[in-house]
Amino acid sequence: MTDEEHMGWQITSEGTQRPGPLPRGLRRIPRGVDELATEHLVLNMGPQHPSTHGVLHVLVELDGEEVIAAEASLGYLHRGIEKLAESRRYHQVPTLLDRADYLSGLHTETAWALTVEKLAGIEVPRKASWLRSLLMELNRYASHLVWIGTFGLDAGAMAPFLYIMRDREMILDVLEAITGSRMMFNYVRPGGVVADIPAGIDAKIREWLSHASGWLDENDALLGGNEIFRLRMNGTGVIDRTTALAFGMTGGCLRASGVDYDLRRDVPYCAYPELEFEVPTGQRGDNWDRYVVRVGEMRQCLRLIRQLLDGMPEGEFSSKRSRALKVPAGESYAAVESPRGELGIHLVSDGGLTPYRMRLRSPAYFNLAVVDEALAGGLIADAIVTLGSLDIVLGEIDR
Amino acid sequence: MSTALGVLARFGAMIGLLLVNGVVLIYMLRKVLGRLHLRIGPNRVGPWGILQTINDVIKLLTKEDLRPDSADAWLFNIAPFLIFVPSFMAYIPLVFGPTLAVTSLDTGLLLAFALTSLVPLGVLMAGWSSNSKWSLLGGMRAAGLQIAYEVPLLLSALGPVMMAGSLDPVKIVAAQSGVWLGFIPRWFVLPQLIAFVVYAISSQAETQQTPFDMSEAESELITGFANEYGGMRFSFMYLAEFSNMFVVSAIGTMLFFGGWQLPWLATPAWLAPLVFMAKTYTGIFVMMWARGSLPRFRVDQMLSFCWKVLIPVSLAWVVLWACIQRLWPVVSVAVSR
Amino acid sequence: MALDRIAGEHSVVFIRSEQLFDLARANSLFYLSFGIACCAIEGLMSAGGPRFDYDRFGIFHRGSPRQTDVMIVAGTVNKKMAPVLRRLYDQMPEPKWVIAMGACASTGGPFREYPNVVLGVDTIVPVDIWVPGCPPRPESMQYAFTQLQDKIRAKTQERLDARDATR
Amino acid sequence: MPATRPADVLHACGIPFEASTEVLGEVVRLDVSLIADALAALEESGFDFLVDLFATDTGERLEVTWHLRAFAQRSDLYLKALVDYDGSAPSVWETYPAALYPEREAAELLGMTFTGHPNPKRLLTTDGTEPLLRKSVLIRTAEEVRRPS
Repeated sequence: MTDEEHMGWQITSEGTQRPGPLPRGLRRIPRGVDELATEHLVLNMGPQHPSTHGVLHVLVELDGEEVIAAEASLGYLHRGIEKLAESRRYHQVPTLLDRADYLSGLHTETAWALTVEKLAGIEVPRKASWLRSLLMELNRYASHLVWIGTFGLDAGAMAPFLYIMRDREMILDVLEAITGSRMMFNYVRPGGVVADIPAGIDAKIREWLSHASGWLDENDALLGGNEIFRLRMNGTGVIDRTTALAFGMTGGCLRASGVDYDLRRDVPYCAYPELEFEVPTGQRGDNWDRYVVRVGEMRQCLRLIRQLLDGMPEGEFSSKRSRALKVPAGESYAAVESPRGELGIHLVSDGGLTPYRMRLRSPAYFNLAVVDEALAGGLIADAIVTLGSLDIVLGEIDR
Repeated sequence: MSTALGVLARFGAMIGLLLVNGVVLIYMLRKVLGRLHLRIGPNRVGPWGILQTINDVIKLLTKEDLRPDSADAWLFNIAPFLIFVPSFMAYIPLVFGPTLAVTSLDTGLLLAFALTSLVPLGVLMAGWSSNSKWSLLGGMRAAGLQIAYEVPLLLSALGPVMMAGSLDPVKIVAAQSGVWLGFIPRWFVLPQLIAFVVYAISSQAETQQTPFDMSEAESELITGFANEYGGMRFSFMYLAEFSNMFVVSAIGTMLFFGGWQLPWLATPAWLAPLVFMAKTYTGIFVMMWARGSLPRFRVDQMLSFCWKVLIPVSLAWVVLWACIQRLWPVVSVAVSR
Repeated sequence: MALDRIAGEHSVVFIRSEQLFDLARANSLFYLSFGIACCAIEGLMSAGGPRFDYDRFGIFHRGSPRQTDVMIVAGTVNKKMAPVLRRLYDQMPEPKWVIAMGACASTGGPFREYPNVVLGVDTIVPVDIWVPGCPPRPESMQYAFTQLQDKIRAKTQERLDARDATR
Repeated sequence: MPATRPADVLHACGIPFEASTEVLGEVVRLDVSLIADALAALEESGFDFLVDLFATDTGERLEVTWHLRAFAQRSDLYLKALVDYDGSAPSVWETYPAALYPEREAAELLGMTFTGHPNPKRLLTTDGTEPLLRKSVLIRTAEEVRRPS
């Protein structure tokens, strides 16, 4: 059997079948036993494995240490956010959405608010938009920090994981002072935000900013400056441009593959049209590029936070609206650039007090689909690192 | 009769040292890692948390003794001891002071290396008998890597051995007394710098510390070969890991840093063990430092680094040093004329 | 230990030795690093980090269930996860404890109405400590651990009471 | 303004459809049997990115939505088709591999099938779970979630 013929084989619940020529972006699909009839080791990675970032279950087929095929199995955290949203009022839905992407709740909240505002035609005060942007950037930084830490942990380095905690705790203090919670903010509502920023928080953020870029350089030196880390990252987990687009990847993963696309710049929302920032991109789409792109994004984050603090307008933080928000029948879609990519919410309303259908377009869900492609061909150690580099959050994948 | 008693007493002292060492080292690791990672480390149990490890040991010893149903019972039970015993026996040739050693052997160094090289066997056995895929991968990695890294470890020890002209640790340490040119301590680390670097790297790999902790790569294989072990058996494996660290660091001290001797000064007999321990613990601290800060190599990178870099370098160094040592008298005579 | 079989369950030797062991167990709680959802970020990651530092109390994480004493159920458990959770619990050696962290693990939390979600992990494994909050702050988890330590230490008094009751 | 309008592309292929511009954006409604051809044609014309795929229970039938994006023109397009309960829609994974996961998800959560899917297993739930996102499947009531005290 030639390799081309062979590539078509795969395992399905019904048995083995041959689907014909492979479509664009696919190199191989899961298969059973190779032509030499060597028995492969099928390994269940997770759930309960520290480095699979939650409860992701990946079936990998190993030949020695080499990954022959991989298949992700989801659903260990499927808790019906989309279904439950149908029984919640419009201002109650963010409670669920916070828990979907638990590392960057403010992005999901904002996406929800934008969607509802679009359909209901609610105007948002300028200050509310700026506050949303400020908090989203803080949250993005916190989320990327966790990513750097866990990525280091995946690569075997313990220090960055604990070093990032000092920034993160400071950011969480700021977010707690503004929103009242460390993680589940419930701060952004359709029409604006829940409360104004308290007095003195500006100074607190600036104090953190004075440390942040030095600490980021330190973390970057610890990981990116390390020869071993570079050896591990360069050329592993390559996701080329075609594959990335074919699998619907967005965010840092897509930009690392060389597609210059950022919703903040290309489909502007909130305060972003008025802000200056760059969009870092990579070329090869390997783990190193994803690392560089994310660190570059963090530097842009700091730049944005400075601009947002300096230019924060005066005025109302929320438009007047009734508690029982009614949204006219229809559909709308709005998306924000979350730390993981395009986080969109598709809302179907029938004019009632609760949404008729809410669909969360979760970026990590689409980014994860590529594992079947990206893991094959590498070693098991690469597989762990590649999975880590995708920055998945199971809460929003399983919903 | 008295010799038998003496041997027994020495063995007892050795076991005591081993246990105390293990306990202290685990405590030290947690404190050092804590401090490296901006934390405090254990501080609640006893003053400064020094009783923490004792608590851990008591707890582990009184845990339920679990064995997976599908495990190979005999091998599973014996593997922890096969890991533990060699690392314990490797204490025999260590020289703690001018007259302080369990026993003096002409080929003590050889014995120590031979014993530490038995450890991969136990690791492989543990990985295989657990009948778990993760353990098996960990065991296989350990077997492949530890055997590979033993070669540069041994080769790098040859330089000091040639300088001292003996495999007896007592003689190697004795050869490092005094000074060169009036002020440089006669420690072999200076002329043997390349050998020392090779020794440091391969001993880090031999003891399975980050960046070479392939066989128990936390993020890849959970705890690797020790995956299915809990309670007492796990504590033996854990203790063996730290005992190994102590042994390689102690051998490094003897080979390169003058053993129990203070630089420039004559060392009183009562101070010698303390000096030796201080040097060894400094070495262990450096190992822990690396463990706390470096990322991990990939398994193939680590193997190619060993076979393509470390072994050629150490081989070349052995040959070069042999030439230097052979030619030096001729050259020095020629120069003095 | 087989001491209770030799000396009897109410003997001083047994009770006092168990007291020592309980003291050791209370001070050396290794937890299974088993994060399911949001709570894992607070209860396992932040809490192990520099500001909260569980390690001070001798509380440390291990990856393999064979080497752990405490399982922190940090997140929503659904019907697909439940068998995994039970299996991990069964793999832990005795004595073992379970902390149900957060509203989801205790009752199903904000997701309890969804038919796929398990209504509290006590339907799957026996729970020793419940921690309220969504998610609980790391401080709450530290309090939970000190409560668990008290619970373990209180075993001796229970044994003494049981002995007095038989007299 | 897109270089090639989706309406022109579909006309050229002779596919009957209904186009409208809503709050959502450009929406094209067509028969489910034509979806595979329509998507193939649109992919050729520059809609190279599948943003999302999901289904909604309208109360009588299921409405499947394909959300496409043309990166070059920065324009979005929504394709909608109605499917009967337990009916089937063609799988578009050969045109858009991104559809592999969402198709499995829609199939299990709304009780339909995607014909030609290479791996038609359940994605999120265990075997035997009813299609949870259907309106006929109710969430637990307050009595059901109450814990015995």
